[in-house]
Amino acid sequence: MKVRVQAEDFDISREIAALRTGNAGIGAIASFIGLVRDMNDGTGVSTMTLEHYPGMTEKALADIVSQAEARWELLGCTVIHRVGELKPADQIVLVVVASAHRLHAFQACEFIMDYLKTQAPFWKKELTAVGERWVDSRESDDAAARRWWEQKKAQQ
Amino acid sequence: MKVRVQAEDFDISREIAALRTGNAGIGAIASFIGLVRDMNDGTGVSTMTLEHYPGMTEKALADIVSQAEARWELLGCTVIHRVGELKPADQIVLVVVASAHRLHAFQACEFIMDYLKTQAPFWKKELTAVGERWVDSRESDDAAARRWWEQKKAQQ
Amino acid sequence: MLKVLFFASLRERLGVGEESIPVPAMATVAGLLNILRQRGEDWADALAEGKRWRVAVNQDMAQADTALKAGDEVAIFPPVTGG
Amino acid sequence: MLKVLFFASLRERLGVGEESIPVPAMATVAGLLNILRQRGEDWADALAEGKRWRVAVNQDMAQADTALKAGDEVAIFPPVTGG
Repeated sequence: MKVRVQAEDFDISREIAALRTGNAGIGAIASFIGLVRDMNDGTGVSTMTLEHYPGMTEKALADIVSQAEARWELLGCTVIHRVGELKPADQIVLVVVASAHRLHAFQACEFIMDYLKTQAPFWKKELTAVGERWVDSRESDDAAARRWWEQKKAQQ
Repeated sequence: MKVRVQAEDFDISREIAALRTGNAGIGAIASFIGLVRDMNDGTGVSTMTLEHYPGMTEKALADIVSQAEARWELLGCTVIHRVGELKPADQIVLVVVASAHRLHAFQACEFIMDYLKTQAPFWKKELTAVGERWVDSRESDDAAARRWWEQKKAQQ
Repeated sequence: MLKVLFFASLRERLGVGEESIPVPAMATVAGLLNILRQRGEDWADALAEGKRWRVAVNQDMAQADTALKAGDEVAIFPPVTGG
Repeated sequence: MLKVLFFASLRERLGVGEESIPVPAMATVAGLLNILRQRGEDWADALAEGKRWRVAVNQDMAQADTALKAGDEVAIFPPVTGG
């Protein structure tokens, strides 16, 4: 497991290569990249600032990955989240999950993103033509995170 | 939409860069890489040969991507499948899906892989210590493809 | 004539990758399969009802009742295993 | 003493990022929030029941009845919006 919070950009090919090294049992790699969009809720965004809670962010991300590792058969996982000032089209977050089989890789990758979106202490502030605004959390993200909890409960 | 069947390897970073160029409305990129594993069903694999049906493969892949585009709001999609002789740890298939929102990107990426596994005319032959063998199709792949059809039916 | 293709394990087992076959009187996928099964035990067994093979006509997945006409490309193959 | 942190819109609205506060007599998250709400209208409003804020104690998500003791780090912030 590799969890990083950083201002620097990342490269998905390099991260996948690092994750795979020496493990030819990996048959499936699912990944996700989150990007800064130039529009949000109908307004143009010129700068996106990511604030975080140093210490807790790393801890929350490691906890989210541990939950995924307990739930699916994983052969490696990398999570990188950027902080600081970003521009439209910049990369924000990377999640890479390796497994022998694709269902595990896909499910764990989606689970990690859903939990990250609701449990990891990052906050986005957008600078738009009409001024600064903090991005509101979405009920759809809470619902997305909830379905994993409900799925687990249903299996017990 | 970009669909390619080729003997050459691919690079996920380069494919994502090509897909994103000039579209800052993309907020989410989900991707999948399938790899040759060094073991399958308990036997070591030394070479994997991918046979295909030239002409129909490209058509089937394009059709699968069109179905995904009709079903989710996508901002770009790339599918690359390799053919010929591969070794353990080699890349076999790449699917990259871009969307404004992550749920669409994840679902379309998983859908494309599930349909590709059951509808696109590729066949794997493994060379192992005990000889050559054609890989058997899996009921789990049929079931994975079926759930999308059932989900669609349930929504109608 | 039909252009008939065989792939993967079927191609290896039947020892043929491509051939030309006259359009059968019963001009459907089922009609073509009946004719092929009469070629001998190996063919009858490889293409037996209930065996796991698939047929595509002009590069689209087809069913037993899919119609055939002169010039069609018919492919017979095992369930796919790509990805 | 408790180390109390505020983040994002709450930090901006309350004008404070970090401060030291004595452990309240009612030594829970709820007890601390009661004390903060008495600081004035802005605090009472920002931290009102039913408002969308979250609390972490020692960097783990916490509830109203989570116990507090000297040396604990308590963070108060709006729902997260990373990713």
